[in-house]
Amino acid sequence: MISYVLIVIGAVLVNNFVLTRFLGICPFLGVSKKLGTALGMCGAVIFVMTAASAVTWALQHKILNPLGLGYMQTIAFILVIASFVQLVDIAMKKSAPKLHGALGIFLPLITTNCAVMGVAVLNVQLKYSFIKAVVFGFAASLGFALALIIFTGLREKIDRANPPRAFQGVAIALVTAGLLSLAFMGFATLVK
Amino acid sequence: MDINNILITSGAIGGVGLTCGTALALAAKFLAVKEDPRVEAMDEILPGANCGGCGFAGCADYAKAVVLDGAAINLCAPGGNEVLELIAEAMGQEASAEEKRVAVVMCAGDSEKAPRKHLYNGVADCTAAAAVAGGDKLCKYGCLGYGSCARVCPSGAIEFKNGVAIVHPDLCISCSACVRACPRNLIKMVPVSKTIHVVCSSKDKGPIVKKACQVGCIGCRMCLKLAGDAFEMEGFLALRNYDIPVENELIVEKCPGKCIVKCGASEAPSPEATEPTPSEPSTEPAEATTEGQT
Amino acid sequence: MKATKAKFKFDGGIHPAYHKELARDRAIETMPIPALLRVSMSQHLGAPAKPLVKKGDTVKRGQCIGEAAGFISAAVHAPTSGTIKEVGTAPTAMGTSAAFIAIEPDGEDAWIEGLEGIADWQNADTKALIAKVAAAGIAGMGGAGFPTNVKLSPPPDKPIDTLILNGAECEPYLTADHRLMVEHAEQIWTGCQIVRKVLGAKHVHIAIEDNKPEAIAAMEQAMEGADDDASISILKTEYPQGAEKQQIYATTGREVPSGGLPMDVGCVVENVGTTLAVWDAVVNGKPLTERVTTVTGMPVSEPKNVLGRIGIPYSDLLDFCGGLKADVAKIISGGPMMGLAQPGLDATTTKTTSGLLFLAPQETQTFRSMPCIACGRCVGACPMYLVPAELSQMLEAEDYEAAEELNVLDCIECGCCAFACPAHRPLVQHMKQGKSKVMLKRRQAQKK
Amino acid sequence: MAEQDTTKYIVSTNPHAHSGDSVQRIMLDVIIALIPATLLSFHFFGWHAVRLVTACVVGCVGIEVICRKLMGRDLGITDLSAVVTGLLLAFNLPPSLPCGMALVGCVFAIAIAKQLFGGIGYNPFNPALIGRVALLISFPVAMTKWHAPLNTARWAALNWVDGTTTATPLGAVKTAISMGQPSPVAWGNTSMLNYMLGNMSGCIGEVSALALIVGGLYLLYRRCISWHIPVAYIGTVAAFAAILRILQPDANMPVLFHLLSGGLMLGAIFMATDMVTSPLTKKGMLVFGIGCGLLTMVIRRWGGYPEGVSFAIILMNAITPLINRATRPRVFGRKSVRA
Repeated sequence: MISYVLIVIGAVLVNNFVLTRFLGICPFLGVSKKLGTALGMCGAVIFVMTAASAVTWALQHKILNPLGLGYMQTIAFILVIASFVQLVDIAMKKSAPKLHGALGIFLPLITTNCAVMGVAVLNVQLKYSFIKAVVFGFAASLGFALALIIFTGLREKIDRANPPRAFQGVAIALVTAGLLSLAFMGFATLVK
Repeated sequence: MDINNILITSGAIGGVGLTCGTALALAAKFLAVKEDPRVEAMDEILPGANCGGCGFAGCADYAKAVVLDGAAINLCAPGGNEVLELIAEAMGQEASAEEKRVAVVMCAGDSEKAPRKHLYNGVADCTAAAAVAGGDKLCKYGCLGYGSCARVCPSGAIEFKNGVAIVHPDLCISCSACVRACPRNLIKMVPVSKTIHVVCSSKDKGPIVKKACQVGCIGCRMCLKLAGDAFEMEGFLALRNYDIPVENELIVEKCPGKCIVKCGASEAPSPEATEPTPSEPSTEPAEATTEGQT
Repeated sequence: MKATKAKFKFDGGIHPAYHKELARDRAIETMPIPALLRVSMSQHLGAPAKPLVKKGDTVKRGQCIGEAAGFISAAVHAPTSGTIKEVGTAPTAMGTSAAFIAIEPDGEDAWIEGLEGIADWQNADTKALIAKVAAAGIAGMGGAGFPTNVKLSPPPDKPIDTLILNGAECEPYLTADHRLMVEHAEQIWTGCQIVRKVLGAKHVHIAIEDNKPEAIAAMEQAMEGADDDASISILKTEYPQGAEKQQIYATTGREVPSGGLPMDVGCVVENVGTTLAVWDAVVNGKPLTERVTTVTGMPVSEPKNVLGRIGIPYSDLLDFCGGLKADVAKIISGGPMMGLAQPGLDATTTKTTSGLLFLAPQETQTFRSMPCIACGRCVGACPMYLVPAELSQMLEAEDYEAAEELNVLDCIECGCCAFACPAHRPLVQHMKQGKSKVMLKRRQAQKK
Repeated sequence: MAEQDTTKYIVSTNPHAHSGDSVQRIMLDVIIALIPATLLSFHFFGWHAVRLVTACVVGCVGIEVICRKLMGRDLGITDLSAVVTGLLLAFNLPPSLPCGMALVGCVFAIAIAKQLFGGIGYNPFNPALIGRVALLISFPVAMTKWHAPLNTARWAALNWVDGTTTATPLGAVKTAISMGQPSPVAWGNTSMLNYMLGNMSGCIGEVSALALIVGGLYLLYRRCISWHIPVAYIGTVAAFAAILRILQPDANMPVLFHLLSGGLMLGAIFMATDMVTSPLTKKGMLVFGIGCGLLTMVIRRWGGYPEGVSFAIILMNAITPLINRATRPRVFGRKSVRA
């Protein structure tokens, strides 16, 4: 049990996907302007990352490994993840068209999102069992969600800030993300 | 290389792909949402400046309105005739070309010529200043100079010179955002080829205007006498009738109120257009939004 | 009758420097009629009155010269007898232009004939009493100027059980209401009972701040022998205890719902000056033609509580108080918290002019506002429990939707936030602008 | 009246009265409140404290001026906020840190954490803490080199730094606990008094709890801060420490040790209460203080750093906008917070 807790703390705080591993920066910057949209994105990412962890684990251990096709990992994973995101996209368009419009391009972008790919590959690298892999995928997406929600709050403040012209917009957002990442360094070695 | 390896690989990956594809196809069928492809096409045509000049909330909204609600097709001013033709083609309607209109500020009372009546201390915004004791300019029709129009201008065409707004016609994209922003309704959209304007909006009688501003219309009707139908009177204020060309340009020099000016397309309409290019960089009122005038 | 402490107290509020000592102990002085009176047709909330006279007409005091135009409007009466010099438009103390009627007094100050009071008001018909109030053109004299006859006719589905008499006078400097209570407590109490009868209100609370012991004593004496349902509530001295919603809460513990009116919680609040006018109108039959205005401030030679006719130019009012003895940086019509700064002394008094305040240069300066430092003082001060810091930043960024969501429309513009703001942000101005923009948006949405 | 020039009448929206407070006055009060701790830091660390305080204050003000000039905006240093940042940054540095490194901290604090966002009021994080954390991560060795405070003999000899370095109490305890050894810090009345006065190794300004509390009381008296954040922060740390102590008396230090050692007092009274980066409402301030306390203790107990105050406050700074959003008061006359 304790190992699951450590996985969660590790993935959410210590090795936060966004702020420590620097994965998934694109939706992190793109969808952090409004809290409502950010929450929708969090939901989508949590679903995609958890499900992708499960599916890619099964793919790796039940299809690729027995067949000796470990080298096809990247291609196979991309295939599965892309389909998954498409599925979420279609489902969301049907059930929550407003949110779909707000997420815009960023939803399909999860397809090529390094965070989803990263969690799938890390699962294999860290030799996690199926349950651990799913927990890790879920925790990693929680970490993404945490970073995104914190950043959305900050974003509303810095959008009303008054930076010099060269730093307006994404530039100052990146500086803020850097400072936030600095703050997350405090969690370093919380879990070894 | 073992042929089996290739077969297994392609079979496995193909199988996975097939499964995913089938799932997607099913989802697309059962969860399909109907959409009018023309809306998207229309969105592509529009410039995407989201200036709101058409009266809709951005280009996408206008695109929807044109395609679905049959809104007028000639509302996109920044797009000009080019976009109009494309929209007309897409909608199968006739395009009626119109001359480009640019914004002109109908006030030339700068800080030297039009005095202030009190010391305004508050938000540097025209609407806000106008709401406190009726605005701080002695002339109750004149430009307050707090830059509300410049802040809404999407193309940076409005400059403040000596406390009065000036629109640069070649930068103006005809969106009318400034017209809506001005609390004193000083900005008018006029055909770009017309260069002679009455730059005063004061409806007051002559003596009051004279006291409040050195370049105000005193209602002497001189312009009507000299240039005939190109001008008309509304109470004590001369207005330019842009449908009729000004034949006698002498009026620019003869106007006793010095409020009739001529300015070319590349020049800003200033009574003394001595400096076609501003000597100082355009002010950035956005940075001074809350600074009081001290 | 013994006064008791109010049971409740709203959160927030501020303690400005009151400076009431300048005019507190000055008995009300009657000002002679000046050479010209300019009576505005827009002296109340709602539609301006419609002028009934034209240039050259002669009028008598109390003659109706402007009739109420619409449901929420009030009639305007000639403040003295004389000749109409001009009917035109001019800027009012509010900064907006409105129609006015200039009267050159003939010096006789003759009342129009046929004005009769209802001496036996106890047994009079409610409708007749309301008609008297309407005919007298009474509008709330505390500052907002809501037509009193409208207030006295609540719809039948809103029963009124409590009448609150507002004698808080929480604005610094102003002492007009205080003097009225000290000198005319009897009449105020009678007026109050008339209003109570009209409304059918069981309870009456006279709300007075505890920095006016004399007024409390005078009211206690006037109300000797009053029934048990009438009481004097002593409020803690704090701005804005006189604000309608805050006062209803302080005296009854009821919260007026957002966007609602006092009658939604069964209350009506009347200013003490208004009840005095009601007494005058009902008992003596006299229309509202004069009011008490506090002329005060450090630079004023003799601060006074002036009983003057409606329509006196501010410059004459100042001259009556001996003019200025020091430099003036700001002229305010009303009190320093909610009054309107004047660009000069051209405006004239109206039914709502509670004070004319002059501030010296050392008391007021131009401020350069700084960015919000999020100290939270405005949040602590706001009596409506808003977050002015966030609102003003949203409004500065012209994000009206967000501001609407944060209830900008609930702002009462009392000025507590801007008073407390160390960064000197023009918070009230942001709010005012935001409110008008949001209202405009709502009206447009309704049209569609 | 006629001769009066109306153009000099000020016209503005109501209110026309003001409390008389200004940002400058608040900053001045903070500076006054920091004086006792500054003097004690001079006493305990001598020349090095003087050197660091001067370098940081001059550095911060100088960098602020340079930034404002580069940005083409008015200087605005009269609000004194850069002086406060400089003082607080200096307070968070170990005595032997070279001035050059301190200046790097100033650049991070003023240029990156404050002026890039537009100056005072716009910065999402406490500038001084960003400066400190950036230094801690950039120069981990120099930033964790501690010296015992001066004693009379060394004062007399003007021996500012003795060759030996000592660990901070928190650092020593952490090392010992992680190695499974008994606590190296004896805890008694003498040591408590020493901790209270500041006679221990640590950052130059954080050691004397007493001086910091005196400053805090002054700020409370001047209403520059409210009690909510310091009390919630210190209270949470105390409660957390007490629970740990009860559960595992061997592996955890007493409550007072946690309160008096490290940067808790400095953080709780001066850094967490920074107006710009802390919540607006009283309720939000309590949440903020509790969050700071929890994070501080989590990092102290389980984290990689012996002290977690800086990180805890910056992390809470980051969620301040969310706290503000969640703790908006119920509007008068409304049942719920939202419309």
